[in-house]
Amino acid sequence: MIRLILRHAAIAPLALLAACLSAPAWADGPTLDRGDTAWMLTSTALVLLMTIPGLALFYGGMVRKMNVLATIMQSFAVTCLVTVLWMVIGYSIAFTEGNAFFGGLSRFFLAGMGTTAVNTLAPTIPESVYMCFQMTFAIITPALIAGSFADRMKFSALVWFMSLWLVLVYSPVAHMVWGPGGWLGSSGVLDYAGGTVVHINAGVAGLVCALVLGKRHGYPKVPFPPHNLVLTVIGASLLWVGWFGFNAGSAVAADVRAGMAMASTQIATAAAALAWMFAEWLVKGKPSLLGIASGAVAGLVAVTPASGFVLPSGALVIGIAAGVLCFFASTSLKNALGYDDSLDAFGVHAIGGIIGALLTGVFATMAVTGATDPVGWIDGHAGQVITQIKGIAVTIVYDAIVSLVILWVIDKTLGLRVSEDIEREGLDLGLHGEVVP
Amino acid sequence: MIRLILRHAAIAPLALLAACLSAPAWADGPTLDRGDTAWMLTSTALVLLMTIPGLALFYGGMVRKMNVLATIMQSFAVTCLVTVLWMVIGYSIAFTEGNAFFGGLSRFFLAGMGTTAVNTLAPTIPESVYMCFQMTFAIITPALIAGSFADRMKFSALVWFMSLWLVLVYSPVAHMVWGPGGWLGSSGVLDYAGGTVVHINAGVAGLVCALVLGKRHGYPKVPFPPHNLVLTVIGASLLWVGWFGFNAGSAVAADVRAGMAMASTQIATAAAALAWMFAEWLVKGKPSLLGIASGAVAGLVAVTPASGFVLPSGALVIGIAAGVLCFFASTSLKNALGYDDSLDAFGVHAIGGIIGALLTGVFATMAVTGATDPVGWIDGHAGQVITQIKGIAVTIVYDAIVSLVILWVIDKTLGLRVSEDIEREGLDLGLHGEVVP
Amino acid sequence: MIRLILRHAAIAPLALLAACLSAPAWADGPTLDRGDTAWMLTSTALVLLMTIPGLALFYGGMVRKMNVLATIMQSFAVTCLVTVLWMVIGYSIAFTEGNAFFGGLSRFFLAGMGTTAVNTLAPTIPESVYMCFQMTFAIITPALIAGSFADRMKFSALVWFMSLWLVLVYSPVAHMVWGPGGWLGSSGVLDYAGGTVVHINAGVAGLVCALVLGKRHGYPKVPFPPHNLVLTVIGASLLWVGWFGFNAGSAVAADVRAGMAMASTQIATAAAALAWMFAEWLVKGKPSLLGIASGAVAGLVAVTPASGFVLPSGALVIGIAAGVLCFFASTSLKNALGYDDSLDAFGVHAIGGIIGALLTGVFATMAVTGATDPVGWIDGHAGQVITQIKGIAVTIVYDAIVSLVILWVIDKTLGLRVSEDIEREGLDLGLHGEVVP
Amino acid sequence: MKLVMAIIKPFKLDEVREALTALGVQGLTVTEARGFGRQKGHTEIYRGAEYAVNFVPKIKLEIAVSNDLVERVVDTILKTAATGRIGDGKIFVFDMMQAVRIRTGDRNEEAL
Amino acid sequence: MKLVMAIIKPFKLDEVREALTALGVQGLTVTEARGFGRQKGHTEIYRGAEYAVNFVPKIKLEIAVSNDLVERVVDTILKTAATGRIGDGKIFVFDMMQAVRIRTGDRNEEAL
Amino acid sequence: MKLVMAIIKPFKLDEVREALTALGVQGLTVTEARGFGRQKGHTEIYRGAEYAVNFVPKIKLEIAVSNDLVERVVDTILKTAATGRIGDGKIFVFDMMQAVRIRTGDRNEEAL
Ligand SMILES: Nc1ncnc2c1ncn2[C@@H]1O[C@H](COP(=O)(O)OP(=O)(O)O)[C@@H](O)[C@H]1O
Ligand SMILES: Nc1ncnc2c1ncn2[C@@H]1O[C@H](COP(=O)(O)OP(=O)(O)O)[C@@H](O)[C@H]1O
Ligand SMILES: Nc1ncnc2c1ncn2[C@@H]1O[C@H](COP(=O)(O)OP(=O)(O)O)[C@@H](O)[C@H]1O
Repeated sequence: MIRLILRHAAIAPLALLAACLSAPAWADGPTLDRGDTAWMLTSTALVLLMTIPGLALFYGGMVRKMNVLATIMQSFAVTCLVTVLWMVIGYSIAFTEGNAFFGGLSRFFLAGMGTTAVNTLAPTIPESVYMCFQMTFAIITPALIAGSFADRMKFSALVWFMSLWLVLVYSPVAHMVWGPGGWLGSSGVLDYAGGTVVHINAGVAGLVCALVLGKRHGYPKVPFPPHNLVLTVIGASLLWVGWFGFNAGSAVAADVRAGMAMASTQIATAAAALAWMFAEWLVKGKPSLLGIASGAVAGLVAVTPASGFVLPSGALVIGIAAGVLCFFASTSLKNALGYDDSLDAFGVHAIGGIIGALLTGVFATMAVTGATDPVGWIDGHAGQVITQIKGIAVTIVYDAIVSLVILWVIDKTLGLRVSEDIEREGLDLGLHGEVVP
Repeated sequence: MIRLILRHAAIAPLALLAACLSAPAWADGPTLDRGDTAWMLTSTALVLLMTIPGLALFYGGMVRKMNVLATIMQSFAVTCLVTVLWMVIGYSIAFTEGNAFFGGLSRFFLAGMGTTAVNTLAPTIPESVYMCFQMTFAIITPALIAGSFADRMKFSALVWFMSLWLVLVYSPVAHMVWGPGGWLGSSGVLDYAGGTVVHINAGVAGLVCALVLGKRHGYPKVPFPPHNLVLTVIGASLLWVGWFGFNAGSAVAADVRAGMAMASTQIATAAAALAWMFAEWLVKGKPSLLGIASGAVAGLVAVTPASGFVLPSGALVIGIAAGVLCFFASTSLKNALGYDDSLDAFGVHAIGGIIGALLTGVFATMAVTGATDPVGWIDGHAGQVITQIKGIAVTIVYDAIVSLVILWVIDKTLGLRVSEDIEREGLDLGLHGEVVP
Repeated sequence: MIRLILRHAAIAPLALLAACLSAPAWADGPTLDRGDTAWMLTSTALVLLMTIPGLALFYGGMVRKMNVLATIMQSFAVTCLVTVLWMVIGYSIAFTEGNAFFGGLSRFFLAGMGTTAVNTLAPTIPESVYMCFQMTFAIITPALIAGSFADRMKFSALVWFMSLWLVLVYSPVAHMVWGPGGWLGSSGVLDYAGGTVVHINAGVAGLVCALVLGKRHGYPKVPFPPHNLVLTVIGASLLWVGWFGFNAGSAVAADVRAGMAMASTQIATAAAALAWMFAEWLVKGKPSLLGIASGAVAGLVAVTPASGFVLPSGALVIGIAAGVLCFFASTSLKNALGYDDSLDAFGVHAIGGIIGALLTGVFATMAVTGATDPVGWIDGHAGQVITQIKGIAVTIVYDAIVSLVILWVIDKTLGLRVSEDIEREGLDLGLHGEVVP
Repeated sequence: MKLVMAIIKPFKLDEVREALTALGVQGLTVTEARGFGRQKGHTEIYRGAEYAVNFVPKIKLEIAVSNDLVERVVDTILKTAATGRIGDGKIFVFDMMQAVRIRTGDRNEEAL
Repeated sequence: MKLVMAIIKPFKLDEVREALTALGVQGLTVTEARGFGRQKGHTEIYRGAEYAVNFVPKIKLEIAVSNDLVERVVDTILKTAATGRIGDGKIFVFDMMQAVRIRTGDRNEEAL
Repeated sequence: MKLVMAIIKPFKLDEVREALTALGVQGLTVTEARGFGRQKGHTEIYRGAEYAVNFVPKIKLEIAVSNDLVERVVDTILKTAATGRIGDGKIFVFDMMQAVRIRTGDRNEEAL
């Protein structure tokens, strides 16, 4: 979503002023706009579609058949858990006034979120819609982590880990970057739709999980081929389509900025998909469907922080960089370092997120934001790249430490991994008593 | 969709007034709002998505492989049949002026539904959009029934049953609850998006079908395990996402009420999914994917009548109640009574719908509707619960009797059930000449 | 999308005038409408959904299992290729000022498409949104062609063919019909959402491909049964849902015209699906799922050029005609003539498109367009049918010749077909090194 | 020892297995198969193209038994798998030279 | 009686079945199998990880025949299933002690 | 010649195949099977209905070998396929009368 700070500094006051002047006299109150509301209701549906069934299928197709239901269950259960936790406390921590690190408790159990409530971060839509929209971001982020420890985590451990992570990592980081008075946002870090908050955050937590849980039995000697790439491509496609809600929805309005974000998203995604595909074709001899789909996701990830800040040409460069670099991260780098990030939560989301966050510092421009001062390096403001590095570094360090602590506690109490028998016979049967015959 | 009566009594006059005052001078006519229209076009697409492919997959994944195409065919064919019948006569019966039970024939073959037509139930959008939106409700309702008689009904019998049921049951019930001058709506029954009209209606008809058609051969001795829960979860996920169009779309506007309906929907659904999952974990020892997905659908069903009337906290309670009670209805109750409601059309939709309709009477509140008089029990108006019971009872009785008559006539003429051979070899091949190898 | 010429001649000036008068003072500039923008952002997402995963699955389910990934890869790769080419040059050729056949280069690499850009063809939304919306049309059209040569084209040949075809055929034809000053549009050819530009264009190119590449080994003696009609129906359903963005989105506004287009689309689709189903039931003895789904697609195709021009009753007739005639084209006609149009790109898209384009000339009416002069034959203007024939003929001839040349060049250089071994062992493994086990 | 191979209709599997267990058979192995014989296949139609499927789904059972059990096993299958309609299947009996239980290395009758 | 087991390339199935029918064979049973032998498998690549698949899809035919037909059945398979390329498969012949038709209880030659 | 049929746990397939190759076995054929025996199946639960699955996934190997290799083949399988837990499977040995290589028409030992 939009960094309000910057928006304020530039186009927003005008918009607000205009909104006040035009003052359509709806019963909703003077500032709500039904076009914006229509788009944000739609965006919320689109972003939910990304997790269920999008991500569930993207991941589900990549595991072996005996684990497909358990993998899908992870996304589905996270969706439900986060919804309730977000209502209870997450939204309040992330998006209400508090200090530079945490919000307050004014929206505990959504208290006071009645028909007249509006969050100043989204002045033209009902707060209920903004809360739901943000909820879908809070849902997909922990769900992404699960790609790193596929095939081996206990379901009970997952329930605890995801719940704690949402409250202790996601919500505070969202507050720091996007929340009112958040530390990183105030420092000028640019993150349009979640390069740091969502992707680096999820990818780094994923790496920590992969390292703490250890490799799957037999990895890397035994191969773990995807059991059904049709599911994976359905998932990748729904991620792509839903991402319009993610990025263009982060304008929190049906305006020009949303349009630019949509165009950037589409272009970077296609460019990254082709870049990965051609890189693989060159290096491995064949262009693969898993490759082009993975490239598309890498592009979506990388353009996320940049989408409402860059021109289409900038998006093209970001896409190509993400496609090529994530290809190497998910193949050569992973093999060289030897960790078992099973479905490349780190290789795609953390690496793609870092590329995107850095290049946002390069390509963000007044031509899109409407700011009067230079924004990114391309405008002559090289310092923005440094600011971006700060945002990346803080997210990585905070996330890694807290994730490690949570995992450690669960490991010492419940235990993190399933038994070797369940790992061999399949999580579907072992954890959930179901199979796909 | 919204009960206009109540709306009139409360927030609507204001809105209408405001709409007139602000009078945007579009060529569309003075009262149309493009934000509302955008959201209702989108909602229509979302609700269609619920039936095809949503419900088709939700049901298709639960049957045995040899019946998957026939099951999907049911949803698809119902979509086509109802579309044409709705255009011919259904919409006119349900949503035009008539008496307390049936509408008139003024929109027979959609006569007069040109570019200037507006239905007073949806004053800010073109009537063509309202007709399409309502059509998607008319589509999913009969399609839901098919879950109860999976694996055994003749396709020709289904075509006749669904057509007659739409005209003789769905359209009149929709008129009674939502239509202009409809009996139940005027009596104060609250049904925001279709707890009675859609879910109780479909679920009860389903039970009647299950009883009249009888059990599948071998039931319950022979097990009928779902052949592919991946399909079922894709279906459940699309139902969930599409349900935003169903519930938030029932505001017929992109306004605060739509936002509150969306929030309630999301919260109740997640709560019900978790409630079913934990109940199953406790009782059966393992949390299952089919369980959490069934719980989500139960929650969606239960929050349907309540969505635009209750606060998030009310939605949370509704969700938990629906998850736990539908779990018992679809497992213990069904087994105890011994009917073969194959995919739990009754256990989830009728039971969930009843829970929702009752709790709407409890949790509906002025805080959401903007009414000046107390709405539900929580506002101090306990009588609303009685009114709700009346709505439930009338729907059940009317529906059960007419469904029974329709089934009886078809049974005596065409016959309802496929031959035992087709039942054993699979409906896909026997009825449609196709298989999934 | 709407033919602006006609729109200008009728309702548009009023709308523009009104828009100017009401002049909402958004910061976006005086003419942008957030309701329209919301709907067009949504429509863009819906139309993308049609290709990935919609068309990918529709086609993927119909081929044999060993080719499913390669078939899906075609849709996915075309999506990526066209996105980049559209950004580079396609949009500029199609939708900027130039001559009667080609646009100019003013939007080369989307130069100048900043935050204030508006295309006069879509005056109430940001140009970035219009460009993205049109991009999704440019994506699906070449992707449709691939149905005709399933199971046998080299991937490298496909990359070249699709890229050249987009630039040399699609973009100019789009300009001629829809572009500013385009020849066919100026001559009065009516094509609301792409009967000629998309469907006849894709279908005819498909036939040329099928003829040039030749039959699959063994065709028609060896049967090629679809490996998974579940995928095909998911695809057909997503095509249907997404088509609301295609047709109602072609109003480029959330207005009455969009509503009428949505209603026509829904009705024609259902009618065509039933018509195909009943025709098959009569002729072959069983109604099939592939049949009803194919009929739905035929109806969607046929109503495409007509959607914003006809009344619901006209749509009903168009649907029935398309269902019956495409059924015969894809079965009897294809068998009689002996070409191997594997997935009926010609039989459904070209034939359906031609039926739709002709009947648009018959049923287009002032009652929907708001024009003051008669529009179609039904209004008394029989000459419109002649004009429609001209549009069809020009598209067919231009498309066939240029497609033939492109294929000839690729055949002489790269070669078009895979080796017989790869054809037998499967394209998934042979071209992409992947399989669905 | 003998190996009894039976080709039966899929929906008879559970019944046959239960009857054999009652008889004292301790184990068996099952494979999905397709059969061609007197029983006709079916016709599928896809976009008007008719496609004759000559093979019918069958289940193949393989049961290693000691010599004295063979006849009773054959009779039991004969009784439980028969429906009297074409396509009920066949029973074939083969001589078996050796049997080994992998877990223990037990040989022959011990291994069954 | 003998049981002829043939392992062939999948795309040869229909041709072989037709040839055998022409010869008078009344029935046979087919199973999907995977073969390992001189014919190489293939390599799949997923996110850069190469994965050697050593097994090749094959079809296993089992045909119970009377003694006098055996040689002609073997020859027919040999002729129709051969492509001359590595991996064409094998034919194995076994002695069969008993055959029973489940539907009728017919024994031996009668049962085939 | 003999045909060795082994029923093993699926995850042991690669290990067994490698050991047999090391021994000089040139080919074998594999089929997916389901086994019933001392090893218990499992219970699945769908909407509260418990569903006992009595069959356990197994892999069936068929290896045609010359007489002198038989014992070593059996021993090798015995060693590599064993885990010591119930359900490790069985090895059955049959006499084989003829073997033919389809590609060349080679007979018997030549054909293996
Ligand atoms: N000669 C044979 N060899 C192997 N299997 C056979 C043979 N004949 C029949 N079968 C198997 O037995 C099944 C039933 O045979 P079929 O001729 O259809 O009916 P029936 O046994 O009732 O006469 C076939 O589908 C096939 O699997
Ligand atoms: N000794 C064997 N025992 C059982 N099956 C075998 C044996 N050798 C080969 N096969 C089967 O025959 C198939 C073809 O054998 P292969 O060695 O690849 O080619 P060819 O028979 O042409 O020399 C193998 O894939 C396998 O299924
Ligand atoms: N008599 C038999 N005939 C054929 N297959 C058998 C027989 N007994 C066991 N099997 C196969 O061997 C497998 C293992 O047998 P089981 O009794 O479970 O364990 P174990 O061999 O360790 O005692 C079974 O799943 C089945 O496939």
